[in-house]
Amino acid sequence: MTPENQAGGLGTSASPAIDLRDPASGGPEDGSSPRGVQTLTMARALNEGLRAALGADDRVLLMGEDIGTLGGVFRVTEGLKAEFGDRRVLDTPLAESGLVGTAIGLAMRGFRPVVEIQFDGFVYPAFDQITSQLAKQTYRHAGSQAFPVVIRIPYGGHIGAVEHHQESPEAYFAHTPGLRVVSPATPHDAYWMIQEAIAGNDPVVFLEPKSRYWPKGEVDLDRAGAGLHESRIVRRGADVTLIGHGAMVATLLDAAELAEQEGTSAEVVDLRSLSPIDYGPILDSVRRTGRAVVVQEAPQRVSVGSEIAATIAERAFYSLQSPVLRVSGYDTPFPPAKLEGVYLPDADRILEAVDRALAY
Amino acid sequence: MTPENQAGGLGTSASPAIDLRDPASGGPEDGSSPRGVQTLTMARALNEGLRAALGADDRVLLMGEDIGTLGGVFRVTEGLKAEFGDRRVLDTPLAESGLVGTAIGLAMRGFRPVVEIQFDGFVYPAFDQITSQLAKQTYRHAGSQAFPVVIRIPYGGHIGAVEHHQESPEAYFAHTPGLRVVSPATPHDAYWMIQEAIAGNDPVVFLEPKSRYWPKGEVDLDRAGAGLHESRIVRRGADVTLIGHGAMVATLLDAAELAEQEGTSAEVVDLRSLSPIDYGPILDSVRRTGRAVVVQEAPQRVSVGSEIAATIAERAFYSLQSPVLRVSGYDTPFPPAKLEGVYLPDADRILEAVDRALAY
Amino acid sequence: MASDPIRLLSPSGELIESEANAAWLPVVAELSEAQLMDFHRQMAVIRRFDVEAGNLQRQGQLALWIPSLGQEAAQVGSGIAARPQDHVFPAYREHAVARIRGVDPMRIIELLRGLDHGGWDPKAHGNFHLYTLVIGSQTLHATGYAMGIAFDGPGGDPERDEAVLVYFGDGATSQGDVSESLVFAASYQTPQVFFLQNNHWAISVPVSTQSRTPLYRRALGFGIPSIQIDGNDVLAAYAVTRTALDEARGGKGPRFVEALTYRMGAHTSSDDPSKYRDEAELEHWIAHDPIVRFEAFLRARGASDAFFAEVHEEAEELAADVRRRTVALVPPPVTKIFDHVYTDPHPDIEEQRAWLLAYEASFGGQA
Amino acid sequence: MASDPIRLLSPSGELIESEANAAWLPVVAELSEAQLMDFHRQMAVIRRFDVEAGNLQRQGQLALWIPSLGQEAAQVGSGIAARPQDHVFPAYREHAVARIRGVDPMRIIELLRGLDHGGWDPKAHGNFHLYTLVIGSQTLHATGYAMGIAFDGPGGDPERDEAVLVYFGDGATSQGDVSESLVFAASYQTPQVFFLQNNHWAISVPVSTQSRTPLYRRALGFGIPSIQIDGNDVLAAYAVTRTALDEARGGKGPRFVEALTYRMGAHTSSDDPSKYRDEAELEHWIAHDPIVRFEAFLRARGASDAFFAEVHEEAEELAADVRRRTVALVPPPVTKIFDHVYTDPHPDIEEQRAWLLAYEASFGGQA
Ligand SMILES: Cc1ncc(C[n+]2csc(CCOP(=O)(O)OP(=O)(O)O)c2C)c(N)n1
Ligand SMILES: Cc1ncc(C[n+]2csc(CCOP(=O)(O)OP(=O)(O)O)c2C)c(N)n1
Ligand SMILES: [Mg+2]
Ligand SMILES: [Mg+2]
Repeated sequence: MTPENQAGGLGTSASPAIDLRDPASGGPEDGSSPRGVQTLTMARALNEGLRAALGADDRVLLMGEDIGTLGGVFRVTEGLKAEFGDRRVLDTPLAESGLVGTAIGLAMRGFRPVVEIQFDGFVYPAFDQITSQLAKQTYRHAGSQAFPVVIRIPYGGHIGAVEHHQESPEAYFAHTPGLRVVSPATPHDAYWMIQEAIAGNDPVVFLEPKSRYWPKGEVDLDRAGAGLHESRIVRRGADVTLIGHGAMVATLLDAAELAEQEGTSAEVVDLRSLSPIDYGPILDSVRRTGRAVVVQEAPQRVSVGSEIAATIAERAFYSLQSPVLRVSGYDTPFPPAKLEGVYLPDADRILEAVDRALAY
Repeated sequence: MTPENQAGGLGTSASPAIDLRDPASGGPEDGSSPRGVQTLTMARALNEGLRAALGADDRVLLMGEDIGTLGGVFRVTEGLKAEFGDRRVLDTPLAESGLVGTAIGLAMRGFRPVVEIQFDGFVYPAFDQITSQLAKQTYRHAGSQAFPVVIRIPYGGHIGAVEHHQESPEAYFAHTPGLRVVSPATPHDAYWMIQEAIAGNDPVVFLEPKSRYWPKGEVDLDRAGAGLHESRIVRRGADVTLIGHGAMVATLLDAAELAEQEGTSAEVVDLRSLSPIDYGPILDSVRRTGRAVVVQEAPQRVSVGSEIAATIAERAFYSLQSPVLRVSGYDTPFPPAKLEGVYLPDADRILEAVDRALAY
Repeated sequence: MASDPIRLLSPSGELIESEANAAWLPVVAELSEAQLMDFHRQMAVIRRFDVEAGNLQRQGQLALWIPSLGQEAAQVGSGIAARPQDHVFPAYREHAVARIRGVDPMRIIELLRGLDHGGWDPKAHGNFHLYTLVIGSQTLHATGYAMGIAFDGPGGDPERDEAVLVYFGDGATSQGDVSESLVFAASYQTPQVFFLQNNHWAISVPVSTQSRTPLYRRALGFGIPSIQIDGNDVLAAYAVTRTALDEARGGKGPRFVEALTYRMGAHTSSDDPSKYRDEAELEHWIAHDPIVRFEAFLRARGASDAFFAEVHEEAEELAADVRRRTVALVPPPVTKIFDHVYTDPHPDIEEQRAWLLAYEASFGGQA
Repeated sequence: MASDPIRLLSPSGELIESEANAAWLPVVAELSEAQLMDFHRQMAVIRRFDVEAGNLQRQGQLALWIPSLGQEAAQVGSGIAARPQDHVFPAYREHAVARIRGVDPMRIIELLRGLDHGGWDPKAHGNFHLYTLVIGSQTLHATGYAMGIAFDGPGGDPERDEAVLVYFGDGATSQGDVSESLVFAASYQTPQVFFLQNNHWAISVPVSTQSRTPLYRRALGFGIPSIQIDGNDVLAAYAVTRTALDEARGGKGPRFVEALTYRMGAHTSSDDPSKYRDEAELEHWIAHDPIVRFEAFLRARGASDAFFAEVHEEAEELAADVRRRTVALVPPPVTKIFDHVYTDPHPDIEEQRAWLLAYEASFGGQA
């Protein structure tokens, strides 16, 4: 496995076979006339979700650098300024703390700002406003007002970009009380989760797996199927539970496919929400399989993966037949792009962990 | 247990009975004439450690808000500006990002800046400069220069202060590759660890448990006894291993004392270093006791405690007779001061966890 | 560009009817005698409150006290200048403004006793927002709020158009957030007045460390009209802030006011200013006491001993009332820890709340 | 305060020997013919490099390219103005300055191919520091470095005294870090020149969103002398930066230069400027091409076709060499991930490195 042959693996799972809809269900959740299922990229699904949110509530505002005229560097907000005007879709000055700080003030005025941070690595200048201000405002105000601010962050690797453009900062936010943190893995979830995040009354850090912006997937425009903070078993299996979020879900499904060929039956859980974490499906699965591997792109120390491993080990203590193993980015800065294939967990590294787990 | 009767418990363990010196040893480590053992507060021990570092290397600089003329709001830098001048001990403008950012530039010039952040809750404006700049500079420079910058942060609760003055931000830094994170629990360690942090060649986040600034303890001025990144068993026991750092170490020793009275023998590990974590003594202990409780003031989700619990559960899998339990601050913002006694782990809450562990 | 700060009252309390003051004198002339007397009342009462709170802190009733001693004119003049519909974003020392906007001083007492982190509802308290302790961060909230006013549409009626008034200190000007708020305010031409109380110190650090040029100039570099005033002159603080707010409302963009004043007390009750500043400096400013100056002005206009006695009485009553209510405060219930971490229900919070309740119950009657 | 930007060369390339330019003309007059010709050489060669790198990116050889097209005069004039002992802190577009200071352009190629994050040793490369991608953050590093120069003692000899030159863009001026660097620079009176390349755009956002007042004024508000120049005039860029650096060195404090220029290409190879800017605007600036202007100046002074042909040749050779060396680049060893995370040994890194090596070995010859 060299960086070169790794790189080729990135596009392998264009559209994992996740069943979006609850088979028991009929038409749209709100009783309106059905709009059906469309095949969309995640970028487009987000665009549609944002459009729907802007249309549904005129207090929803989009703010960010280059999100208006340009439509965002990933084109997620394409066309929205033209449609809703420059008082609903704001190209702001270049200052992330200012962006989040003014979004807080706008929320005080009753707006529902949706802030785009252009890339994961540029969220840190806003860290005080996010963790010391936004996250704590509801508490500080003793609930006299809500702070429905969504921070959209394209995050993660696999796009071969320069420094600061491929990071996975979720641990910082999932550690912070007062924030909610979610991450869709599919166009369907992206479409629904962004709307739910905006409609909710709390600050949400919304992590978009940027390498999944382009693969297409089916989006059921009529029903979400799962709540914003629910985790989901997306593949059934009996021998080991694989757990991850964002772009890693497709990688886990690839790994499960490969494991199948080797005779191992792997169950896959898409976390969807990193704060809070919905342990129901996770513990249910681990109690059946007895083994778990938690996978993430972020560095391993003090990570969301650490939290999940600790919690499974605590709550499924008697069910575990092997320790919960973690496969993560290494505890180094995100490396130069030519090495991202080595750095990021891939199906091979996941299978290596599965083998270790099974060997106990 | 109400907030009122909690408050009284804060001063109970003025000087835990930790044996500082290796009994097998003779004089000072560097062969100079012995200076003996003094009884100092941690604030004073840090002051002496900083004085020694300033004296030993004229590239060492102290920078911060109010650290010069005033001597710091905790008086840790008292007298140092008078002794070393205002080009070695700088009262800077009020801007934490500026403070850390200029420290990076000074390090590029060959200085060894020691930056004081006035309180834990004020480190976030510097977050980008700490995690995206300072932590990554050595990597970015491919080692052509070192970045020996120490960030001193008085941290933690127990002092009854207003918002932002009692937080425990260690998870953010322990998650960040490129940083080292340490926290002394005693005046002796404070004296030595600050000097080692300054003498090392990497960025160090140095967390000073502010509620321990005033209790006195013995400081052996001749020998450190343990390396900067070593954890230490500070009390021997057989039934359960209690693990913590900073101000929690005294609380753990109190809890162990109480447990003893109830017939439970608790071993106590002082982590000392949170990144890297020295798992040798921890795993050694847990393999003997079969049970572990990890204690911290920080919120629990995605914390250093999560990391330690996950790692113990992984590496001591066959030794554990009960799940690793965590006792932490709740996953809420740090509450108003009158409720800190409820929020912060105390001996009672630790004993409750010990009881649960023993009940498995 | 470097001109003298605007001053309408001489240090000895005479109205300065100069050419330079032509723009401001009419604003003052509109004030009724009763309004002028209220300036004094607000200043004197808050000073008495400040002293009482300091005493309560020394007696262990408060965790901390943050005195506003010496800054009463800057605060009262600007605070009264704001119209009812305006939104006010304080730092943490604006006790006089809080009271003027209708916040019960007990809310500040409760905050500094450690009972809450603020917790009043700005909408129900004169649009006076919460104290903010992370230096400078409130300036962005204020600017965002003001952007919202602008987005909600221009007005045209100064009696109803809203504006924002945001307070911060000389130390705060160094923070990136304050500069970014000037950027956003200028970019969106927000209806907003930045009110800088330059009290010459940021704890132990003199203003000369933050800036070697007068701070009002800072805003000019961001394209924001700016003016420096004698902040110990309550009439200048009133007239200039009133004018600036009225200029800002209705889409004419932000304004900046630097009020030169002095913190005569300690930074907080934890501070010992004798460590870093001269007796002489303090003496100078004691000689420029804003309340003394305005009292001289009122007396020259005929205000009676009876009036000052009545204000004194009111101040004493407030102090006594605050003391009474402070010592009667009870600790919050332990589960308050979990209240309002989120607005929508949250499973982790519910779980931890339930755990704590069960744990407390396990101590039986003790909890 | 609002004066015309300093311009020494008219758009058609004539030297403007006006009263207003009296301070700068002597600085230019000191330049030898060979030095003037080098200005052209540097501009023309870097433009050819830029084009080649753009091609390499389109052919999949680079992950990204960041063009400097159009900004050559601002960069070459200021870059040559720095003395050898000076330290230069770039943003990420200063390819011309990098080359002038002795950085092999291949280092920039390697960075944008994804082989490293920079990794050159500034001390061994003309004190040219690493590219910094987090907008504005380098301004604080530069100021810290300049504080260090000041702390190391005043000098007195301009031939040896060090100064710092830091580059940033119009978008960067909105970042808190840039404002804080102005605060620290003014406070410590650092020997430092802030060099703002106002290329009118921050990706798709026009400079008018960042500021409604000319950006050079920003520095005045922090007490830093500031000047605006025609950044497409290489002589103005040289003369003003040279003077500012010499004024700054030896303890006279920071200076600020705003160079008005234009990014004629895309923001990066990922960008499509047709989405946000007019053809007409681009046409205007193409008519003000800095290289064309200076070529006219040199030709009027008698520079020969042979000279321009020789420069053309040199540029072509560099381009060919860069292409050759780029396609020959090999991927780094996998364990480079772990190199230099820390300077001192670190157990987690050692453990993970060992794990990766064993893991790679488990694939046998494949690794
Ligand atoms: C971000 C941040 N850093 C440091 C502090 C600690 N601190 C509290 S007040 C203060 C000085 C503030 O000075 P200034 O802005 O002039 O306001 P003043 O207290 O004089 O009213 C400092 C450094 C803080 N509260 N927030
Ligand atoms: C903190 C941060 N936020 C956002 C970005 C993304 N970004 C890269 S370049 C750029 C525009 C910079 O504009 P300017 O400072 O004018 O420099 P120019 O690119 O025009 O040379 C942006 C927004 C970034 N690199 N860093
Ligand atoms: Mg002040
Ligand atoms: Mg630009």
